[in-house]
Amino acid sequence: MKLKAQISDTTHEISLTTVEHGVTAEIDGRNYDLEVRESTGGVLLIKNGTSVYRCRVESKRETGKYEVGLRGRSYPISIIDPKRLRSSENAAGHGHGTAEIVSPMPGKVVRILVEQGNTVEAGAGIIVVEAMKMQNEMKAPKAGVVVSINVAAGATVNAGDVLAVIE
Amino acid sequence: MKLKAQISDTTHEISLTTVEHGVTAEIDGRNYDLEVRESTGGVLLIKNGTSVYRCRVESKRETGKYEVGLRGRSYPISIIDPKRLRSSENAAGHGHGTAEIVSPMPGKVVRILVEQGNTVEAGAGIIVVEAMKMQNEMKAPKAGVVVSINVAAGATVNAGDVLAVIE
Amino acid sequence: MFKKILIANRGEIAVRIIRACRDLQISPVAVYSEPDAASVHVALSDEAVCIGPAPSVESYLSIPKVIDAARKTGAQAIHPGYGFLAENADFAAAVKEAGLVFIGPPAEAMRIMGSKTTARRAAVEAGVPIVPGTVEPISTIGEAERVAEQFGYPVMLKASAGGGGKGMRLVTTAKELRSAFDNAKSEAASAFGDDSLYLEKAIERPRHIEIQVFADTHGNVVHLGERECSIQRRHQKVVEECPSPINDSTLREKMGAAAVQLARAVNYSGAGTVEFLVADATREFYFLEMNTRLQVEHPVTELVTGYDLVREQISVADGAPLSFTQEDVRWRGHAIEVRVYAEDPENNFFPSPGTISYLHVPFGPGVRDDSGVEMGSDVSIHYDPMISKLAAWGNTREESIDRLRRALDEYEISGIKTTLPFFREIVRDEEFIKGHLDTGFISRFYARRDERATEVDNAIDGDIASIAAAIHYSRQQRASANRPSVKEAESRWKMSGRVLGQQIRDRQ
Amino acid sequence: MFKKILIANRGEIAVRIIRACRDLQISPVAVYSEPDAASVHVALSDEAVCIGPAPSVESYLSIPKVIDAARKTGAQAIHPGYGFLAENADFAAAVKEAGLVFIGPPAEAMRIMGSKTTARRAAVEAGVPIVPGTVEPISTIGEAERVAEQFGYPVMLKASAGGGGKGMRLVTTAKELRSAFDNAKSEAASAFGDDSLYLEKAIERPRHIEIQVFADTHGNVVHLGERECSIQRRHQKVVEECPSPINDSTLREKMGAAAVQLARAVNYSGAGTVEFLVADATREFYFLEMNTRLQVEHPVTELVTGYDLVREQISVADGAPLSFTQEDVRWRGHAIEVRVYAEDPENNFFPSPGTISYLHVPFGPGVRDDSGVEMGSDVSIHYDPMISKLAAWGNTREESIDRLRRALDEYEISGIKTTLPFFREIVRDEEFIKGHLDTGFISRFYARRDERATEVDNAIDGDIASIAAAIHYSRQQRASANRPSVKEAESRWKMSGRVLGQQIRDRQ
Repeated sequence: MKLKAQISDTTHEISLTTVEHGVTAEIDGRNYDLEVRESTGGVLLIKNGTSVYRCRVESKRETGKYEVGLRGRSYPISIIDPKRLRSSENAAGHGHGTAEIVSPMPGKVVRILVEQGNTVEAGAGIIVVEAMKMQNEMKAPKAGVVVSINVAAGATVNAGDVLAVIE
Repeated sequence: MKLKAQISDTTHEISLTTVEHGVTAEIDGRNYDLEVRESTGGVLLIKNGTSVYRCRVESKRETGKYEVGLRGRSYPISIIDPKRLRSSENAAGHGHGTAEIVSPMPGKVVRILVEQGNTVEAGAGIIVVEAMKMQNEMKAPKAGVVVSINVAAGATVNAGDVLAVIE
Repeated sequence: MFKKILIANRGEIAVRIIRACRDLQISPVAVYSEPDAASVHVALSDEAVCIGPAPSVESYLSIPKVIDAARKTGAQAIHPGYGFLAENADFAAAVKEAGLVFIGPPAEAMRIMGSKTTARRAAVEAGVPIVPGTVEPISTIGEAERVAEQFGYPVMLKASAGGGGKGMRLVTTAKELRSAFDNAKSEAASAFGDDSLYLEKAIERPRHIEIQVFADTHGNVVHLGERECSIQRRHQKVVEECPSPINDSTLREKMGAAAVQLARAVNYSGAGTVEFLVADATREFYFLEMNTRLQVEHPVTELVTGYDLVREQISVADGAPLSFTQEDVRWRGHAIEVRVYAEDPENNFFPSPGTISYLHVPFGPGVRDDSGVEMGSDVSIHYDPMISKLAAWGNTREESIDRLRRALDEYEISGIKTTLPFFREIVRDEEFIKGHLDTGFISRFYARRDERATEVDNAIDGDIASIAAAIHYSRQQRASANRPSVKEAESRWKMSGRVLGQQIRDRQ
Repeated sequence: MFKKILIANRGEIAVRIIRACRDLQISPVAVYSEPDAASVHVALSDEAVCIGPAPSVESYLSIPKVIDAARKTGAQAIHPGYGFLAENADFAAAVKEAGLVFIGPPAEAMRIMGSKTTARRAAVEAGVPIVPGTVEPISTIGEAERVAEQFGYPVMLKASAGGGGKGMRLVTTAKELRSAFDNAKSEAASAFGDDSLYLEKAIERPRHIEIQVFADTHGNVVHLGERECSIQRRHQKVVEECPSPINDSTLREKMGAAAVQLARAVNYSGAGTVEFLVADATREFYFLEMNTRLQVEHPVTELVTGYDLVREQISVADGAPLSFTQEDVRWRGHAIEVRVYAEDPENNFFPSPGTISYLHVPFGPGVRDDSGVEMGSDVSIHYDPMISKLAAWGNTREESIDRLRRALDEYEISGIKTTLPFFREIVRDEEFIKGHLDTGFISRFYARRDERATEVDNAIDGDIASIAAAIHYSRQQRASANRPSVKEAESRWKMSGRVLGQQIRDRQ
């Protein structure tokens, strides 16, 4: 199986073959012969020679998106399958100087600090969202003009909702 | 749903009705209106009025056999469904003065202490089985004659295997 | 001794109190809001009463509902934990009026310490030094601006009814004041139902050091030494230790004596904490506030002194004298606690509610985890995001850091983001290891972190992680390709681990 | 300090040593037999080497395979844990010969203490009192009968190479001797590859009390006080405490001095335990044996003295002097440990191997669990059935019992039978609570248990348990009736708990 793995902006080519004791894999020309065992809770116990890698693989909502925990570190990894057209490769990235303010968590809008059309500095407070008893001020990621505010004070928002757009 | 529950030799009649928040149940004429919630690992969180019962229900290999853990105690319970003919009710019990010596765990027979036809006292050692580095002497549950020995020294046995019969 | 105690709280502190009840063979009664019906604190109790819907004001903050639950179940005493009603003097009074015992100080002591202004007055009267600041609450931005100019920036805005960093803002320049004032006011109103603020001069490089006091109803007042809680984010403690890394027994005695003096002055009983700012250079200390309740960070004091503070709270509330005298108290070794929050440290510590899909809690020598969740628990958006407190004790500060590092590396929580990765970096930070702490630690820590070149990644670790994800992907593809055969559905069961093996067999 | 240590063991003690390595930032290397490939001690290591099939003699007991694994991975030292090769002097010598460090005493000290006969001789020479017994191994039943007659019954048969109750039998009457002799011999041969036995006079109402000693390579020898391990089943310790409930500091000093004397006499270094029988009435003590290794029950000493014995073993093996002197050692509070075995207490403690389908480990103040398993682990038929050691510390013995009782009540293990229910009764037993212990405790405990009228069952608890089983049954019936639709298969997923929710969604 030939796949691509995106890990912090770099893309790696992976070729994966299942063998009796686990898998053999080639990644960017580096070859691995790995023993693979499954444990509970999405944990893969992988051995590369004598080295032990306890990988906890968590599937994200989007197909092909994973978070892999290994030795206290967390790797966000996107698997791209060239055989499948609906690649997630082009999903990311904002166009042409537009910045969206996205709610990172579900919560309640308690205050809007700017009006549509205002010019704001980078770092200026735009909207205050309350979740888990804390008020979190969502700041402008860049200087610009507030082109839209999509929510009103008192509104309930979900993680991923675009609250405002700055251009 | 009408069922019977066997718990340490007594049989109780249970009538169970699923309602919105849980179940209502009648058991030997006692009525319960219970909130039931499921948690992980086969745990039922049951509320009877204000009382909380955290029941860990473990299914045994045989259909209808359960082990219920509640407040540090363990209840072995058999559910008998009168609608189903293959009741497990008659499975238990040894006939007419015969006692089987059953291996309670997988292991290896290391020594046979008697011969077929021997007369033995209650409590006499019959067979020694080794498991988990310990030798366990299987004793005669009653006085009688060893009518059969079903294993040989060195044999591997499973939990539930009948090793010998005393009559 | 009490036969039955109602715990007017949720989460890890409710579980902590339930454990103390079990130790004393007292039957614990839980209260819960609707979304908490299946939570751990309910499951571990003998009885539980639903006291309303999700919003705290309609459930955990409702005095009549909590007292009704106690009456209904026949509980003789109420332990408020911390947060919610724990520092509400009206609640303490209402509990007493209902003929029940409030496990905490007298309402009058709570009232004095509950307002920053009366608390500061009490401290001054008891001869305890305070930080220069306003004595009366500030009601307008104009007044705030005037007072701030008078003290000189930086200044600190604080909620009169506050605690835990809510309604608190450090203001370093005049132009930040208006926004800080509005936000603090609004946060205070929402958290405590009281939007009054006061303003203080901010101390340079202050260490936050607090003294645990304990008093009984027979006139005995004892201090259990200090905790250093200088590592704070948004004025919220995240790492606490006992003793302070400066470990100065003369300072401990001076601060301890001041704290005991203050507790005596307000006829205190039960567990309380007197918070001080200590100037790093001069070691002068200033009274900040007194928390009239158990503290989140109580485990580090328990680990070092050996006393069970919750057990002691219960026995003191029952009228027993303290089980120890000042002379009995000995500090052995060192303990550090970190607060594990459902927050994303890679995303400005935004809350991360959700379901805990995998949980692997560390064990072994010196490690203590006080958690309110288990695998499968929902971390709700409605309440405080603290899910656990992880503490490590060692014979020395070095050994306690070693053990905490090991425990953090073992700890795994999936399904939600947590502050564990943040703490893994803290325990490896040179300044932390040296014990160079003050309340500016976190911002300096982040500056150092940015300065460091991007860590040289271990190429093999990255490769293996990618391959692990690819293995998961290929299995998911295979599984979905063959759907909807039952066989596949079953093999997916098996994929999820051997744990379910037994259940699958039974159901077939 | 070492960079890499190989751990020649498995299960909970391997995990314990891995944790000490992590604390010291030493890379741990595991070895494992084929069935142990996915076990916890492998998963927590940096490297792991398969050293053969299930039988111990072909894997964990194979000296060349263990040393090869160390060479292959570049480990500089080997920690043997306890059991397996831990008391094998040939192994210690072979490790040294291979240019590696053996984390344990010198081979010569192990040789002397490894045979009960030379150990007793060493004790006599060092002026330590011994129990009357044979000095040479007994080879025939005739000889055994003769010696037993001479001492008078009861007598004790013991394996010369033994430990942990294997190959040990108490013989109270002459007619039991032959069967006991044969069984002990056979068990000794199978466990240690050496069937030689010796015979001792049995002491009446003896308490089993042992002294922890620690020596470095600079001539320092210190004792860390006693542990009482009188509660034994089949001569195997099941409950251990520190200090002994008799808590007699004069006796502690006398026994400690004797143990230190013996350790000095054999040029000991590292951790060791000198076991004594103490006559309950007279408080006279008799040397039993010296275990030249870490002891299963070391956590109780760690909890009460505050020293990390495994960390200390490693640093002493590295040539460092002991981190404490005799004067530094202080005993604070009380700790009790229970050994959680995969055995069925309702069925004569027969082994109960299997897969752990559910695991809920207790936490909270004073509780320490040293486990070698997690949810989903297989408890194998091939090895010792101990899966965990649960210990509780308290300021007093009473508090430590309170906490142990609470922890035992929280602990849940499904899929296999364990000794947890047995311990729940022990901690509630009046004689245990009073501390009236001797090695006959367990048989008296069972006698009391039989005497007690069958407990009055709580009718409601039984009803609720029955209803819970009925609910499960009805759901299983419904699920199987509707099979094989995919929808049902999915709903069965959901039935197994919300934990899997995330995975289901991803796979659809």
